[in-house]
Amino acid sequence: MNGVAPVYAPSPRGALGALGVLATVIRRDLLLALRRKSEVLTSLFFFVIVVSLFPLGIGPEMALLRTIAPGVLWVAALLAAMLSLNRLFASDYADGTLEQMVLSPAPLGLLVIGKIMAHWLVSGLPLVLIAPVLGLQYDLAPRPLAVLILSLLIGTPLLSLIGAIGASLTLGVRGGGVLLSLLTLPLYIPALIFGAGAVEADISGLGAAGHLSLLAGLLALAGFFAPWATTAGLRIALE
Amino acid sequence: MNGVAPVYAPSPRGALGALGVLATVIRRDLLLALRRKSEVLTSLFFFVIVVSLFPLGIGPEMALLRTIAPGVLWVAALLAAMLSLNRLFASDYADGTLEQMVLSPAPLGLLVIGKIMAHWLVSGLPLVLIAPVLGLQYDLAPRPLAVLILSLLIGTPLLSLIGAIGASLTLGVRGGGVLLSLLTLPLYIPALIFGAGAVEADISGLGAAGHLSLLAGLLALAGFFAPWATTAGLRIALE
Amino acid sequence: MDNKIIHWFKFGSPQTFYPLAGKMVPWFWALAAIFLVVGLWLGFFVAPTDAVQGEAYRIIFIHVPASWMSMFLYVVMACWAGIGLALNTRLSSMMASAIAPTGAMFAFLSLWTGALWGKPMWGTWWVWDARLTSELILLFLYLGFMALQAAIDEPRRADKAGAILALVGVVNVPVIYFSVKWWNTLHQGASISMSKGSTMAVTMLWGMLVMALCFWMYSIAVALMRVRAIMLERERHTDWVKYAVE
Amino acid sequence: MQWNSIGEFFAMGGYALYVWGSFGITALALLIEPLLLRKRQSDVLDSLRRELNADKQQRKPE
Amino acid sequence: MFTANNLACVRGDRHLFAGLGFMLEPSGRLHVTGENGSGKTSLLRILCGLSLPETGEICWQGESIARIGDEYHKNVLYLGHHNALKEELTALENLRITAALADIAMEDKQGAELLGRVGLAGREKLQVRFLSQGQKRRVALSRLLWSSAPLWVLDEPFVALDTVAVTWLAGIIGKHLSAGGMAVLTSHQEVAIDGGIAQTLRIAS
Amino acid sequence: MFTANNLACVRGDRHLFAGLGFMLEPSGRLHVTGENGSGKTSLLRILCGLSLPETGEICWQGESIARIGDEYHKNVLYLGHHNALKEELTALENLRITAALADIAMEDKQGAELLGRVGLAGREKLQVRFLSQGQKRRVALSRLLWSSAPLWVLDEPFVALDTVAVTWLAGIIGKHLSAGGMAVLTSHQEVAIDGGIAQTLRIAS
Ligand code: HEM
Ligand SMILES: Nc1ncnc2c1ncn2[C@@H]1O[C@H](COP(=O)(O)OP(=O)(O)OP(=O)(O)O)[C@@H](O)[C@H]1O
Ligand SMILES: Nc1ncnc2c1ncn2[C@@H]1O[C@H](COP(=O)(O)OP(=O)(O)OP(=O)(O)O)[C@@H](O)[C@H]1O
Ligand SMILES: [Mg+2]
Ligand SMILES: [Mg+2]
Repeated sequence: MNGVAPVYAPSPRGALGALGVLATVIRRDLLLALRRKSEVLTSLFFFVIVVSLFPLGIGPEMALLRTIAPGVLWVAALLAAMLSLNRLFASDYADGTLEQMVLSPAPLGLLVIGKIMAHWLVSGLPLVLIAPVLGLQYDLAPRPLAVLILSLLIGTPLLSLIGAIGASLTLGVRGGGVLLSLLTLPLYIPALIFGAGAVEADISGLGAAGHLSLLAGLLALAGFFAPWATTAGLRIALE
Repeated sequence: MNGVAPVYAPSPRGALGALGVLATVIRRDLLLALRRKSEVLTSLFFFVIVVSLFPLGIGPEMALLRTIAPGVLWVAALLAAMLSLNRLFASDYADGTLEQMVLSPAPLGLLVIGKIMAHWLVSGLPLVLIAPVLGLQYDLAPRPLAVLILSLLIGTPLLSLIGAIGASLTLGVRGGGVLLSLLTLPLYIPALIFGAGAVEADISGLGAAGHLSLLAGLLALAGFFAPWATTAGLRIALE
Repeated sequence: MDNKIIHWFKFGSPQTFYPLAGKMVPWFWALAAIFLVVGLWLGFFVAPTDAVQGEAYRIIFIHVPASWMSMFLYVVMACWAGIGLALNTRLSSMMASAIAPTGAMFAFLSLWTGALWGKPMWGTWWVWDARLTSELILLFLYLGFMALQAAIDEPRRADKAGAILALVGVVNVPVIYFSVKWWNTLHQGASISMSKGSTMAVTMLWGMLVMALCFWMYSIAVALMRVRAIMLERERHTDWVKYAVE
Repeated sequence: MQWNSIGEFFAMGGYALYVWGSFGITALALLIEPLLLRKRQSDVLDSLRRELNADKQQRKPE
Repeated sequence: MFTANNLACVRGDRHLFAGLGFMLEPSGRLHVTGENGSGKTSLLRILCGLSLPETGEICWQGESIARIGDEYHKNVLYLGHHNALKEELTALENLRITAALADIAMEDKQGAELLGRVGLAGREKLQVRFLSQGQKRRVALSRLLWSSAPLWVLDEPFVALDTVAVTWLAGIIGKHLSAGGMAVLTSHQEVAIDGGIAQTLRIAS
Repeated sequence: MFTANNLACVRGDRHLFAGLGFMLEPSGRLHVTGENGSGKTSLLRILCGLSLPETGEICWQGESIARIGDEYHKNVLYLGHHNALKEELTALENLRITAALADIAMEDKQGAELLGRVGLAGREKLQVRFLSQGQKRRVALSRLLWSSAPLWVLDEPFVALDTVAVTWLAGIIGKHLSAGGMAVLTSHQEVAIDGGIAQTLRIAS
């Protein structure tokens, strides 16, 4: 039997072309994020909050603030990325979309890359874009500020990639939230150290190139392995 | 008419009294938190993560760490409290328990106080208890550490009280998560300033008594007004 | 019931207030324009150059009035919202909603002009000083109020929820404000050399006051315009709106 | 009067960017707000008139 | 005596009903009927004081409920579409908490006996999320057994119950009415209730 | 053809049923009856492949569903006790998302027409939490209109619907059966469905 004629048929079921899959997945996730509006804003707003709260807690001394600025911005970006992770696959898992994705003719790895890219566009890129304003509030000079932005630009996709592995492994697991942080945190630490380190190296005149290229190396490595690991994690979660 | 004979009468009404009702609400919420396990841990774990990440981003300089310790611990406590807020009334709202609470003969304000106290016990008190360990990581001397703990002990209930207002106002509202932070954040700032300020004042030899008593004053004020505002917010949400 | 109260409620009802507000708006625009011209004239052509700050100090003629307005308007908004909550009068709640965006705009202008002033004077766009921070928080309070009202679809609930937030926020304003005492502050308090009684200080003061009056008139005009639009939107299904439209 | 020429007035003693940046944005904000409000008012009125006309036309044939 | 006068309800831009009124004496029951979305639940919530009517007044023993407030709530038992149960707690724990909120102390043994009466013997210690839909409803309905509130406001109480339970519930309501209680109910199912004086109120949409 | 053989189900320490089986041909419908908590919902979830039976096998077109797995899911439409709607989204948004998950693009206009058919005209843009209980159920039921799955598994579909809607739904199910579809249903209410060959399966407890 090949299906019963529906009472009302809006449009035929259409198979997705394997090539358009990436774009479709990204577009779909961006659309969903826009619909839920609050989700786009959550990461960004959280980032801004965390960064703005510190001067209030630590005091208004400019020299001190300038010293801790890279650390604060990086930790805030890391936390913002971590908090947005559990939404990466959860809703698709809950409502069965993920099963459909596994079934789709396109390779699952491609879909996963699409989802990770969308995640970065929604919760990573806005942080990079707002960072200059926050840097000014910490009175960072233009050069360290530029290095900071660059390090975030390389670092945030890295956070999304690494986080995706953790998100796939904790899918549907009880108390997943805590577990997720527990898993991703150790993996995030190199990014934090090299990212914040780049700015400090630049300020102290050592040059940021070394740190930044290490960060880029990590990104390349993660870009290669993370989608693969995530795919495996998803398959395990769905079993 | 003074009540109809119930089909089955376990015991007459009025056995518990106001305190009994308060205790019931608190015990109920604690029981629920224990059953959901991960919820208790989330706040605590988040707090520990945030505090532990900073030395990694900022560098291991002890003098610097000692200076920023109060600010970091307070900001982390504030974020942990903020993130746990949306669970304060949401599940009671979704399953109809909140309606029954409004209709129960016990005054709603009392029930709200019970829920806020339970929230503090679950997501505020653990932070205060773990704070000494984290303070030691930042090489705080015993005296400032004691002041820090004391400020957290006074401050975290304040955070729960203020947060409850925001939680009640955003109940069932679209995009409630971000909205909740937007609403509570400005109201949290005085707590942050006086709380972190107390430790700094102690370190700089000015004496923490002024800040702490201001914090206590805020707590008294909030203890008086917040349940009232929260009750009003809940009634509005249910209308 | 007391006749006066009934009379008051008559003007408190949207259908009588709508045309009344429509008549008042042009007058407030006219006043705002007059004060603007006088204020700018005082500010740019009468007030002399500052010995220390040079011409940059002229930002004061909008920075200070804008800062004042942002704080006054919050209190006014909270009052209207509180009246709306207590007496359940629709019009007062609508007034509160109408004031919020203008207040937020003035808070933003205060921050903006302050930042532009700070760069030449302090060498930085921003410092985490008590005054500046409290102004930023005020902006957040406005934004929170507006976001909460926008997020709730039923106007009645939006009014009440907004009122509670506004009232709670009012408690916060003086608290933030007094924190100046515990913070070493870069921003000057009432430090204009006005106390010396020089002619320059007097013209400066007048310029600021006249500009503040201009902003007041502007705020009233704009709030009335906005409340008219809100009335039409909210009461679109009532008969008086149909008459008003025709 | 402390300005000797228009150019001097606009130069603001070297602080042109800051002074005119402040006044400019303020002027812009105070101009845009009423314009937006006028548009909002006329939009509401338009939609209300349309509704009203639709109502009338519905009622007429009966 | 329970009266309502000239009630009107508006939701969004929709006028659900207006000029609605009734009078309920001891042993009286009011059936509220109407299509889906006609405003039955909205009316019941207004009658309980959970939301405010646009116009009109509700009086309990001649006094406006808006004025007596919490005093009125002691006389009302409301059962809505939701069961108001915590899924993570056991049936017994749920029962004890509900009782405690009504200021009634309930022993475990008494709770177990009550649960036995609603057909949940042996499942007292099971978390509510494991119970079937009908069993959850039964736990919620067990409140009817120990409540001494004279006015019962029940929104579709028969939903999810099997036929035996429906008959049992109708009997309980009948008993309450015979004892001088009152009830306001909605139901899309036809259920015969014995006892009390019936009135019907239809909300047309 | 849809068959089940020797199914058994255990929940906790409770054996709900054992040795249960049936065979359903095109146009056949199976009524599952039983008391509250007898295991109807548990059975339906097993039939959908949502949970595994203790023993026994379920076959779709002669192939075990455990083996063909997701291929089978394309042929099933399951409607449980829960409506599976997001309360904060509008009815239309909910509909479009559900359709998108089934890989069907639905225009706003088409969605609005569908909602009109289930009696929600004019409420398309309302958040689901504002809808009445019956209206929420109707939104959930609108899936029946565009689904091309041959097997419908419906757990108490008539709950919360008013009498008009119950008749309408019975008609829709009848139409589906006449078109060669199959249905497995539970219901505590007696509802007459025209069309298809009826079987009844009683789970005794
Ligand atoms: C973003 C930066 C700034 C913000 C948010 C800000 C905010 C405020 C506020 C809220 C007031 C009103 C306070 C009151 O009336 O008591 C004020 C007044 C004032 N501000 Fe600023 N300000 C900023 C930057 C500056 C700068 C850079 C200067 C000058 C160097 C300045 C000079 C003044 C003066 C002279 C007053 C009048 C004080 C008085 O008479 O009480 N402000 N500002
Ligand atoms: N904000 C709103 N805007 C427009 N209509 C609304 C709004 N909120 C609620 N409604 C409508 O008000 C009605 C509320 O109905 P209510 O829940 O009282 O119905 P009911 O009679 O209990 O129906 P059911 O039999 O389905 O339980 C619904 O028709 C709903 O669509
Ligand atoms: N962990 C467990 N331990 C013991 N019993 C359990 C457990 N989990 C579920 N049960 C029982 O299994 C049964 C599941 O019933 P199910 O939900 O299938 O009933 P149903 O026939 O759909 O009932 P209803 O008509 O009320 O919807 C219930 O009786 C429940 O009490
Ligand atoms: Mg209803
Ligand atoms: Mg069932």
